[in-house]
Formats: sequence, C-alpha cells, structure tokens
Amino acid sequence: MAKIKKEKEYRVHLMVCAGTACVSNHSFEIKEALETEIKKQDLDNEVLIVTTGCNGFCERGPLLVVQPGNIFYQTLTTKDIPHLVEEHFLKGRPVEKLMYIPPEEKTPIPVLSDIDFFKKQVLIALRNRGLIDPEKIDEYIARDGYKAMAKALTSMSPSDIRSEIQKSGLRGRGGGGFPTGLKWEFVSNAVSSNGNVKYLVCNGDEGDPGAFMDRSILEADPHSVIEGMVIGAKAINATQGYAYVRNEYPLALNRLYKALDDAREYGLLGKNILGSGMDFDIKIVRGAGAFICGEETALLSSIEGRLGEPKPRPPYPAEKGLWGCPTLINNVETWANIAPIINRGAKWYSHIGTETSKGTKVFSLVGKINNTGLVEVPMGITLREIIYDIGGGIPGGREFKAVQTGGPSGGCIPKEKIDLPIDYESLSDAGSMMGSGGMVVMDEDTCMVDVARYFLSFTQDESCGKCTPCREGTKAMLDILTRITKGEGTDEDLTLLEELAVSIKDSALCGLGKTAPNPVLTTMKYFRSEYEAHIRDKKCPAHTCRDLNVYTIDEDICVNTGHGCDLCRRNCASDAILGERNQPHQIIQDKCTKCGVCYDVCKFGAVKVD
Amino acid sequence: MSTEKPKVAFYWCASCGGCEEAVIDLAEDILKVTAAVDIVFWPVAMDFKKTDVEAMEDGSIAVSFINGAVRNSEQEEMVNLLRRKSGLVVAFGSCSHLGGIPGLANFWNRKTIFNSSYHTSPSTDNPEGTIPQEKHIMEDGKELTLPRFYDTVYTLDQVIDVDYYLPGCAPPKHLIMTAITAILEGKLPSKGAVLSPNKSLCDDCGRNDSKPEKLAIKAVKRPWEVEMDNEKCFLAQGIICMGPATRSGCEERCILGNMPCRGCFGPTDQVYDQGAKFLGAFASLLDSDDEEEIEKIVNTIVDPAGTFYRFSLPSSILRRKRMETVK
Amino acid sequence: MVNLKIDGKTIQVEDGITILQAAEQQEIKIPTLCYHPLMEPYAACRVCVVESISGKGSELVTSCNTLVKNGMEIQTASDKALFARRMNVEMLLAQAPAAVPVQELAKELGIEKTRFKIKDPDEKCILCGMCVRACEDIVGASAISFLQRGQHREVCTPFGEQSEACIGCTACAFFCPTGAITVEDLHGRKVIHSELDLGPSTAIRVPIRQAVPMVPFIDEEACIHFKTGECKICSDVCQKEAIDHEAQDEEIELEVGSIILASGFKSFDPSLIPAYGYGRLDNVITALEFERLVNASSPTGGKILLSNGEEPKSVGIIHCVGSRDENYNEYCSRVCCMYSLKFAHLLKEKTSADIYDFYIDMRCFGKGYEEFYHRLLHEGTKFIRGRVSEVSDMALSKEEEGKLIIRVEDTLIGVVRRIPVDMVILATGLEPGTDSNQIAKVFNISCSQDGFFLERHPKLAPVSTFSDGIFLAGTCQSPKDIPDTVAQAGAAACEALALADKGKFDLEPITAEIDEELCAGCQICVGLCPFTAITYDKEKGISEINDALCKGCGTCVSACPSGAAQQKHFRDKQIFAEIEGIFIE
Amino acid sequence: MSSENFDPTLIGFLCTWCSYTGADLAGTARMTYSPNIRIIRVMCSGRVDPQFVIKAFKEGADGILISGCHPGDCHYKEGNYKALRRHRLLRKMLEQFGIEKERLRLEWVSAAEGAKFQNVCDEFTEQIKELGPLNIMKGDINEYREA
Repeated sequence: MAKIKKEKEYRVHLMVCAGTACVSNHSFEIKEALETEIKKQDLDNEVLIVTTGCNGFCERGPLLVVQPGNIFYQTLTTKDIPHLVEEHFLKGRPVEKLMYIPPEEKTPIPVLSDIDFFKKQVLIALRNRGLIDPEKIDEYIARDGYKAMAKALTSMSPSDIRSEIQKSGLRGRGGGGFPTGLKWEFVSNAVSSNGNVKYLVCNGDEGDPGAFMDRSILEADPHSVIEGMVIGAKAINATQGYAYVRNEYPLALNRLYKALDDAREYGLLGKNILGSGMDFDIKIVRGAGAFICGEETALLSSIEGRLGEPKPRPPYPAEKGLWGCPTLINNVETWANIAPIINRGAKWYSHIGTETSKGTKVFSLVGKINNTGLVEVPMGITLREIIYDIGGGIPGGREFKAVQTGGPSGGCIPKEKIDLPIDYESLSDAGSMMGSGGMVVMDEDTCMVDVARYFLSFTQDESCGKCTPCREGTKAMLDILTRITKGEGTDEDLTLLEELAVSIKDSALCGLGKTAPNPVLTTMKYFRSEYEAHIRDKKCPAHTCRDLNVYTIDEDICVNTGHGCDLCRRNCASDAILGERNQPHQIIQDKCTKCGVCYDVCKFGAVKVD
Repeated sequence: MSTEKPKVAFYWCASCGGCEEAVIDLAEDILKVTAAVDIVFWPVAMDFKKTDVEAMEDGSIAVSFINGAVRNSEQEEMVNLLRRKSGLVVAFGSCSHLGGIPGLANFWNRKTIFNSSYHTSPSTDNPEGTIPQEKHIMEDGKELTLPRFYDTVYTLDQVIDVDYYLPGCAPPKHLIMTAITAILEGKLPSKGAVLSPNKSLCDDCGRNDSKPEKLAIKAVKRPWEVEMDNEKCFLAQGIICMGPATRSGCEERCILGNMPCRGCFGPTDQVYDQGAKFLGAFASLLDSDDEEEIEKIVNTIVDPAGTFYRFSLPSSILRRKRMETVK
Repeated sequence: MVNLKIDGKTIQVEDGITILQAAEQQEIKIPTLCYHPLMEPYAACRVCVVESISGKGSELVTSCNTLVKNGMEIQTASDKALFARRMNVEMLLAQAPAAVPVQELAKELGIEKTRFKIKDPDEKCILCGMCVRACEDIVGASAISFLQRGQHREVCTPFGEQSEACIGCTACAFFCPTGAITVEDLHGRKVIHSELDLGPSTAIRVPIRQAVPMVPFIDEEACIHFKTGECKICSDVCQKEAIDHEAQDEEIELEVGSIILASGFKSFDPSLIPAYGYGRLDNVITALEFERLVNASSPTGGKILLSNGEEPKSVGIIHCVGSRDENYNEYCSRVCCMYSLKFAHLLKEKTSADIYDFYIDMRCFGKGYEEFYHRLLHEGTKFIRGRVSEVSDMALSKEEEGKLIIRVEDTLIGVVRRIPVDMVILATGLEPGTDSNQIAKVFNISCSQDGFFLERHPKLAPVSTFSDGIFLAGTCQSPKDIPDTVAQAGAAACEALALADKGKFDLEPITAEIDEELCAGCQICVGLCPFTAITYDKEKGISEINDALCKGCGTCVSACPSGAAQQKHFRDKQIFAEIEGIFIE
Repeated sequence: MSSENFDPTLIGFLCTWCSYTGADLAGTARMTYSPNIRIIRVMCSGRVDPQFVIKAFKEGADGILISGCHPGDCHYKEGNYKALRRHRLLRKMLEQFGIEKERLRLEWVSAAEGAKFQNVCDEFTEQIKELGPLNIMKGDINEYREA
C-alpha cells in the first residue's frame, strides 16, 4: 500500500465520461479540446482532466462533471469548449446553456445529484462510476478499494465470507437469480476429482441486445470485479480465476487487462496476496461474441477451447465445471456487489430491496424513453418510477405501451402492470424475467407481433443448434411470426405457435432455449388482439408491419391544402403514384411496395396509412 | 694416505659436468668418502694424467665411476682403459646409463651435426667453412690429431662391460651415498643392477591420488602453454609426464618444482624400450574413437620421439634414427 | 439403492443409473435418437424427455442423462412428455426427412406428416453428434466437429477441408444412426488391414489358424486405441475383462548358461527385380503367398484362384529369384527347388493348369528328393532350363492377350521363348534376418560375408560361435531346409546341454595379471579396461585385476608404462621371442 | 638390394576374433595371398604394444600390419580404438626415426573378410616393395660408429 503516489493537488477536476456511449459521441475529442484550451488559458496546474467510466446518462453524452460542485454538463461539442473553459474555469461562472434541462421545462439543473435521473438511483455495483479514473488503481484504492479484500483475507475464514454473502441475500445478477451464497456453499463443499483444484469464473459475455451493464462496470470500475473475485476465491479456496469477456468490448478488455496488471504489481493478485499466503490469479478469456456463450456450461466449454454449446445439467458447474473441477461462475455485476457487502456487512445490504430480492439491480434503459442510460436502482422500485421518474417518460408525449425486460429471454410487461414493484419473483410471475437487466421501453407505435418476431429472429440466429427444439423450434416459430407480419398467418398458425412455444419451453436443453419463447408467450398473453388483427383483419394496429399497410391519398387535402405538390410522386421509387401539380394524386395499389416514403415526405398529412 | 684404502676413479665422457657437481654436492659427506677411499683419478678436480692410469696395475682400482655418454674415440679409449684397471665400473648418471641428453644426437649424424655447428647455426662465423679434422700437418711438419667424432652416441654399457648403474640427471645425493656405502661394505646386489627402486615414479609421487577415475586426454599441452596446477597429476592436466614409465628414486625433484617428469631415471627392469612403452600407455589415454579427432590430438604432441626418448634414445631398441649401413 | 416410481410402478434400482437405464430394466421403452450406451449422454435430440413429477409440480427431463433419485416419480408417456416428444420428432422430420430412424419413430408416435417447412428432402443427418463424439471421445482423433450454429449447423472437418487428424477409422460412419455418413465418402482414407496383402482383417485377430498359442492379439498398427489413446470398446464389452491395453512389453532378465540362436531368415523381396513385375502385375505372387493361398485356412479356403476369382489355366514357377544371382545373392538358397516341385505337385492336384518350371539347375540333393523330381517329370510338369529374363503383360499375339508372358532363353534348345501363363509364382530365396547385424552385436558374434551368422568352424564347430556358450540353429546360420534345420538344432541343443551338464565353464587362461611388486599405482590401466576388471587399491597403492571379470584382451598390458601388467600366454617376453623367432634364419 | 628382387618381410599382428579368423577364412577358401607376411596372433589389436612394433622393425621387418575388428565390432568392446590411437601416434613418431609411415599399417578386417585380408596383404607387399628394404642397423657398435 505504500506504493500509492502522492498526487499533485488541483483546484478543479474535470470528470470526462469515457464510457463506450460517450466515446462514440466523441468524448475523447472533447477531452483533447479541453486539454488544449486549459493549456491555452494557462490553467494546467490548476485543472485536472480525468477520464471516467460510464456515467450512466448516456442519452446526454458526451458528458462532463466538474468537481468540486458536481456540476453536470451535457451534449457537449468541441465548439462549446473554449467558452466553457474561459467562463467556468477561469472566471468561475458556470455555463447554464450547457446544463441539463428536463423535458417540458426551461430551467437548467446545474448539480448532478439534483437531476431526477440520478436522484432515485442507489449505487452499489456502480459505486465508483464517474468518480474515478478506471485505469488508475490508486483512485480505486482511495475510494476504499481492496479494503474488503484485505478484511476477507486477513480476518475472515472462508466460511465467514460465505455466510456473510448468504446472509446478505444477494442473488445472481446474470439472469437466473440463484442465491449467490448458496452457490458458493455448493462449490465449497464439492469434491474435486483433480486434487483440490477449483475454479472461479466471471461471466462477462453480455449478449442481450440493448444491454450494457457488465460492459459499463468493467469499463468504469474493473477493480471492483477483481476484488469481488479474490474474495470469492478465498471463500471457495480457488487459485485460478477466469474472466470471460466478449471481444466486442475492446475498451472493457483493455481496462481489465490494465487493472489486472496493476493489481498484480501491487501484490493484490498473484502469489501470496497481501502476504496472506493465498495465491490467486485471473486470466482473461476473450469470447467470440456468441450469445450462447453467456450460458454457463457453454461458456465453460468455450474457456476449455471447445465448441461453445451447452451441456446437460446436472452435473452443474458447481460439481463438475472447468476441466471437470468444481467451478464457481458469477456474472460481472454479482462480483461487483461482493466488496461492498463484505465492507459494510450483510445487514446493511439486506436492508435494501424486497423480501426475496435484496440489494440493487443495474438496468440498461433503452427504447422509446427520454433518458436512455444505465441506472442502478433498489429492488422493489416500480416500473413507473424507473420509466417516468428516472427515465423521464416517453418522448413526444406518446403513450407507454409495454416494457420488455430480461432481453430476448424475457417477456413484455404491459402498461397495466406499470406499478409492479420489480424483483425476481414479480417479473417471473408476469411472464418475464429479471435477466441480466435489459429494459426496452415501447410506446404505442410499437407492434408487439413485430417485437416478438424481432426477438425470435435473434434467438433463432443465436441458437447453437445442439438441441432439436431450440434449433428447429425457434426457426419454425420465426417462420410463423414472419408469415403473420406479412398477413399470411392463419388461425392454425396461432395454435401451432402456442404449441411450439410450450414444447420448446418444456423440452429445450438450456436456459436460453427454454426461455426463447417468452417474448411470444407474453405478447400473446397480453396483446393477443394484435395477433388476431394481423391474421384476421390483415392489419397491423401500430402500422409497423409494412406488408399489412395500405397507403392512400386523401385527395381533398392533397389538392386543397397541398395544391398537389407532387413531392410524393417524385419520391416514389416504384412509380406507384399518379398525378400532376395542382391535381389530386393517387396511389396504384398494385404497384405500391409499401415503402412508406410518400407518407414520410407529405407535409400536409394527405397520405394516409391503414 | 693409507695404502689400505680402496682406490676410486672418477671419469667423465660426453656430459655436462652436472654429475661431477653431484659428487661435490655431497658436501660434508665427501669427507667421509675421502676418508674411506683413495681417489686416484679425477680429471675434473685433481691433476692426474692418462699415463698415471696406464701405469696402474690392471684391476687395481676398486671402482670407477664414469659419467657421460660415449660419442668419440678418445672417450672410447679412456673407458676401455678404466675398465681394464678397475674391479667395478659404475655407470654414473643418465648419460652413461641411457645415453642422456647427448644421446638425442642420434637423430642426426656427424655430417649433419658438423654442418649445423660449423656452417649453418646463426652464431657461426666460419667463412672458410672449416670443419674439425682428425689429423692436421702443421707447417713445421708436426702432426696434430683430434679424436674421431662418431655418428652415433653410445651408452657406457654398449662400449664396455658395466657392473652397476647409478641413474639420474644427475644422480641424487642419497643414491650416491647408498651406492658408495654398499660398495665399501661389500653389500652389492647382483651385477647389472640399477641402484634405485624398481618401481615407477607414480609410486612416490604426491600427486598420484589426484588422478581422476578415468584419465582422458583431449589435447596435449606443453608446460609453458598452461598455468599448471601444483597439486594435480600432470597427465590429468594434459601435460606429458614420463613418471609412469620412469624408475623412481629421484625423490620427485622435478614434480616438487612443479615440472613434469622427463624420464631421466630410465625405465623399470621389465620395460624394453622406455619411449615405446610410454607411447603405448599415453596414446591409449587419448579421448576419442574418431580417426580425425585422434589425428587432431596427435598433432598437438610436438616431437614425440624427442619427448618420449629424451634421456634414453641410445639405450632404446632402435638406438638411433634409421641410416643406411655402410657396406 | 434408490426407490422411485416409473409409470405408476414403484421400483428399486441401483444408485447412479439414469432414468433411461432404470426404464430399460423395467422393459419400458423410451425412444432415443442421440443416445448410445458407449458414449456420454448428449441430451440433444430431446426425444427421450419424460415427465418428472414432484411436490412442486412437474417438469420434463431428458431420461438419457438424468440420474434416478429417491422418491422420484416418472411418467415416460404422459401427455406432457408425449406432446414435447412428438413435437421434437415432427421438427426432426422436417429437418432430416430422409432419416429412417426418424421416420420410424414418427410412425410409432402417430405423426403422419410434418407441419414444418422441409428444407432438403434428401437430408439424413439429424445432428445427433454421435459421429462427432465417436471421433473425439472414442477414437480421440477429433477430426470432425460441428460447424456453424443453429440452422447452419453441420458436421464437417475444420474449414471443410480434408483433415490430417482423420485416421480413416470410419467410426463416424459406424456410429451414425441414419446412414448420413457413408464409407464411400471416406474412400481413399480408409485403411484396410491386411495380412500379406491377401485380404482385409481386423485390429483384433488370431495371427494365423495354425498359431501357437491360439489366442487373439491386438494389432497396435491397426488399433484405434494405440493411435489416439481412446476407444477401448473391446475391453468395455469383454465380460472376462481379458483385455489389457496397458500391457507393456516386458524385459525379462534370465540368467542362463548357454544360448541357442535360431532367429531365422527373411524372404527375398522380389520387387527388387522390377523385370518380374511383382507388386506391379496382378497374379505375380511369391512362394510364401502361394503357400498362404493354398492353405486350407486361406481367404480362398485353399482354392488356387487368380485375383479375378477364376482358376488359372497355366502357371509358371520361376526358380532362383534373388538366389544364385550376383546382382542379389550369390549363394544358393537350397530350399527353393524342392518347394517349387511341391507347388507344381499341388497345382497338378488341385487344378488342371499347365505348369512350367523355369530352373537353372535342379538341386534335389536330399533323401528321396531326386525321386520326387522324377515323379513330377512323369506328372507332366514342363521343366524349362534357363533364367527368366522378364515377366510382362505386353501381348504380341492374340493368344498372349490377358496373360502374363514369361520370356526365357531355353538353354537346352537354344531358343528364346515367350510363354503365356495366368499366374507366376516366384521362388524367392532366403536372406539373413533384417536385424541379424544387431543380434550379432548383442551376442558378440560375427556374420559371414553373406550376412548369416558365422559358425566357429565350418567343419569342426558348425554350431558353435566365437562367443563361448552361444550356439546356432537353423537358417540364421545359412539357408537350409527343415530336416537340416532340425538336425542342426539337435546338435546345438546337445552342445548347450553338454555345457549345462558340466555345470561350469573353463575360461581360457589368458587373463591379465599385475605384479604387486612392480606396480606403482599409476592407474592408467584402470580407466582403459572395458570390463571394469581393474580397481585401484588406495591402501596398497597398486591396481588389481579381478580374474573373473577379465576377458583377456590385453589392452591394459600394452598400456602399462612400468611393465607390471602382463597377459598370461601373451607376455611381452613371449611375443618378443615370437618376433625374434620369425627372423631366425 | 634392388626392389626387383627385394622380397620384403612383413609382420602382421592380428586379433584372434576378427582378423585372424578372416585370415583363416582366406586360407580355408583357398585364397592365395602374399607369402611375405608372418602372422603373430594376439587376443586383441589393443594388445599390440608399440614395443612389439619397434622390436619387429629392429629385427628386420620391412612393414608391419596391425589388424583388428571393425570399429564397434571389437570382441572386447573397444580394444581396436586403443590400437587406432596408438597407431596414429606411433606412426608419427616412427617418421622421426626415419621409418616411413606407410610401413606401419592398420586395417580392419572382420572374420568374414577373407577376401579383404587377401587384398590387404597383397597390396601391402606391393607397397613395401615400392618403398624398398628398411635396413635397420642391428649389429655391434662398429656398425653404428660410421653411418
């Protein structure tokens, strides 16, 4: 610990968000611009620029938080920088026009913690986000990093650790929600066929579309995962760990590599950690981006260098995992929760959340919502609070229709259940699941059949193909759904779809197969009328399924309001519109490819879709 | 001087004079000798003439100690004379015993030696190319003679009958005293004996225990080429040491001076030819079974004949380099 | 033991077995498509699903991999199970319509037609992975695997290219339940194990019918286990547990008083004489191959047939192949004339073929041999004196077409003849064993110029060697026939017994000795002794020779620089005297 | 003595296992080889003491053949290698004595090589005939006095 360098003290710290979303919004260019400008103003001895992991409020990127003061700047461009530097950092006058203004309001909110998006969040897994440079181990340590590990290694027995985790009520954050402490107990009790070798794995193969919780944690705070893993290793007596991270996460990978190197250099990893006599090291295994490798048995096969496909359970990895040895596998978010539990105790942790689900959960909030981003909320919070208070509601004042949770394995929860307090059981009862924390918000313009079709096309494409129901069944379901969205569906299709869904759910090999029908089952349960409209009326109520749309031109509006502007005809790629300037226009239905361009270009609302 | 005392003669032939020094080196002991014997002939130290010896009665000298090899007619004549006058003849030192260093001349002959000494050697200034003649008629008609220089150097026993041999270059003091005492006391071994133990030098050598389990020689070094270990067997260091093929008795004088044995005591009684015998032993130690490599190691041995026969060439089986016999 | 209920029946089964095995014991049939008793359960086809009912409710489990548990209640054909099973079979029927086991199972389950889209009506592969697992787990080659995923999943070699890892065992095809993999697919890579190239055989076999002992062995060259370390199916199925793959060749050390070498010969390889076409032309065979063919236990059952299965109408026997020929072996192999006569006789007996014997000289030297030759002459075998120059299939006339033509100068009439025959038998000669040089080295004996072991004396000691106690018998010493071999073996046995009977052996008294009085302990001899017979006694300061170890080479003697070492009977003095003796005129 | 009617005397030291047997084979096979060679049997070529060679030259041999088993074939494992080492050094030393190195020959002849033995003997005899007689002095001191 003596290695921590005494850093120079600065008057102002600029926390530039360097999460993937902000980086893709050019946050590194903002950083460069800041550097140039600060130098120009001769402030480089007073102002320090820090790149942090994901701040969470991705919608508003690129982001900058000024400390002290917690001043929140958003949607920055390089052009804003000279003004910002001069005004705020030289003259001390925060720039209001770069601050966040809530939708439908006019007054900017200067301080981050006053913003609704952040107010209701409780940060445990994401405790360090935006506060430290993820590439500097000293900053992690300064925020009580590795304190829990030191405690676990020096003053706790493995069974102490396991019982603390068990008492905390922490459940697996990867999807299944299996009690973490119990799993640790199983692995600890399992007898290894190979001496006493046991392995420990961090599942960072986040594959759900629209989910980026694990990536953010690895990017913002890689040491929190490492610390959790070392504690876990002590609890089960493992000496080798693996972090399985998908290769599409280069930033997360680089930061994790750096973090591992730093931790080793500080003696926090490797031989004789902190002089405790314990050896433990972590190897990174890069996944090739197959969704199935998020399934634990497939992931283990992949680490072993084999084909990434699931194996029948039992035996569970806790009994026979990597190379036949007992293996503890937890997901990134679960690992990030370990250190705080050890540090502050199971009691503290178990106070947060509901009866069955303790602590917090990180969700990635995406879809038709104002505040896209990453949020960490306590269990038991209602969907409404997440969508409206934190998420800022639906854009354009449209109506909320449903929320899809749990990724492609989850289901759609309709607006009737918006006051549902979120925990593992309530989501499962609603036909969905917690999953890894994806949350896709849908508004009235979303076709639920299309949503189901979209998720099925994903699972069908990602099916490893090992078992019949998943390989052939998802394809069959997709075929039917495609037919329905094209208006070719029949009532028998609906029956067959239901039969397939039940059969796959009952008989597929792995969790991913068993849950693949969930989007179909829930949409059929809550939005059956939409299916029937597609089949019987050949209509898509949300007008999303193009093949079912019929475009017509209201000739009155066309001539009277638009004076036959001819814009639609000139834009039609298939010459399906007849008409001349100042004359009413018509669509020849036989030629119409239902591309919708006419609808989009008409300034007068003369083109109608039905 | 009592006439009772036995008469003793010392004579030198082709030698360096070191053997004479060895007698002088007896120091106080020489007094014991002179007290016990009557020295009647000792050209290097006392003024006696050949005629004095000729005048003696045959067999009247009890013992003649003759050192040096025989390489010319004068020496041949003198040793024959002394033989006639003496009861016992002792070959004193390596040269009379084996031929010694002068014996190395047997690799050449008179012609080549004269040519080298009087014509080609760098220090020679002899514009007329004169070489020694056995006879020269002076202007006054007087005839001057020199002894004839032979082509071959002989050991003493090749010219006259020898009773005993005192080996060494030169013989060590303790051997000389033991020999003289034995003669005086009449406790002599059988005729022809070498008055030194019949075992090879390794028996005495303090370095014998430093030999490795298996001697193996990869390359042969000459003493000046290496820094020699002063405790380790020379053969183990790749240096030719004739000790194994050389009679002991010298009190390992050279070894103690950190120089390998050169073989001045000659072979033991069972060996016919010291050089060939040593070659047989030494060659078998060369550490290779490969023809080319063996050839390579052999090439590191400079002048094997001169090395293995340094003191014993005239006494060896071949005696000298091959020459066409004159018919 | 575990108590559970299957289809309403309470049963007790041993712990650790699967539901499928428990059901099998009750003769309840649960259909499977990806299960094989020799492989780990794969649980991919999901056809074997059964309903497991517990307090919490019921769920479907695959019976192939789920172990029985106390109190378990299983329904193998409940509505729920059958529903899923039918659905899965129906899906497979769409995916692999040509797979017969799927068709049969569908019929059994009452599925007439699949409601799903058929991609390829000829598809047979149901992706059960048996081939992949066989290749990896049983064979250990891992030459094939699944490629792609989901709908695009297929069994293939890496990158779809011919795999070097494939050992051509065809285990994949063997295990494939639907015939989707055929052996023809692997043609060219399939290894056929052969015995003298006369027909296929298996990795486990009895060497020959006449083998002693008459037990099967595993041919390590052919056995998959020895190629990959996997596949032990034979030991899995052997109820007597008689198969031990770990058995190793053992080196057994025996202390014996004498040794008889009878390491035999090697047959001359006639492919070295290209003009005779062996290996190139069908129906040109060696004598040993003919022996095998004519044997009652041969692949043809003792019938003399051509490679096309027909009986030959004419046969040529060529003598002295590789013998009496300065290009190959100059010596006469002694046995060929007589066995060629035997062949001619057998051919006469078993076929109606014309028989030609091409000889240089007839060597019928033994008892009754000449008489046999005369019998053959009377039987009508045609003897042609002359060395055959060529065997070819180049027909010059119509009657030569499809025949093997033997070109030879008939030296009795002085004419070059072309004789068309159907079969050519090459009377190959005898050669020293390929390892005879190594054997000679091991036993410290010599080989004669022709490579056969050298006897101590051709007349006086014909079965002894230069190493005492080592004797020779049979063709390792020189070519000889069976009576001669038996006679020589008897002689060798007598020599060995004579030695054993005596119980001791007289060493030649030629050992070296060191004179203690003379040895100075220089130790030069110690390292030179190849038999470590010399040791240095530090106390005494001398080296000593162990008489029992000394073999009497005399190396130490010639190296002894002080002359203390001497060899008995070869003393320096004695040899000097010998040298002197030579020059006494 | 002119080389025309010079009938050299050669001495062969043959190991009993290979070369002596090889010579025997040449004999039993009725191969004619040069009668100039006189054979002294030793158990092994490693027994050949350089003293023997020197002695034989001294006694009047014009050429000396040492013959043993082929490398690796020695009945005593490695005696022939010792012979090889001695031969190379001895040959070099003999040259200093004015004895041509061709006069001391080392050959490997196996028990099977009767023909080789025949060749070696014939060839060696021819070679020594070319070289002429050795004429080593062996008389009394007078012979050496004037060379």
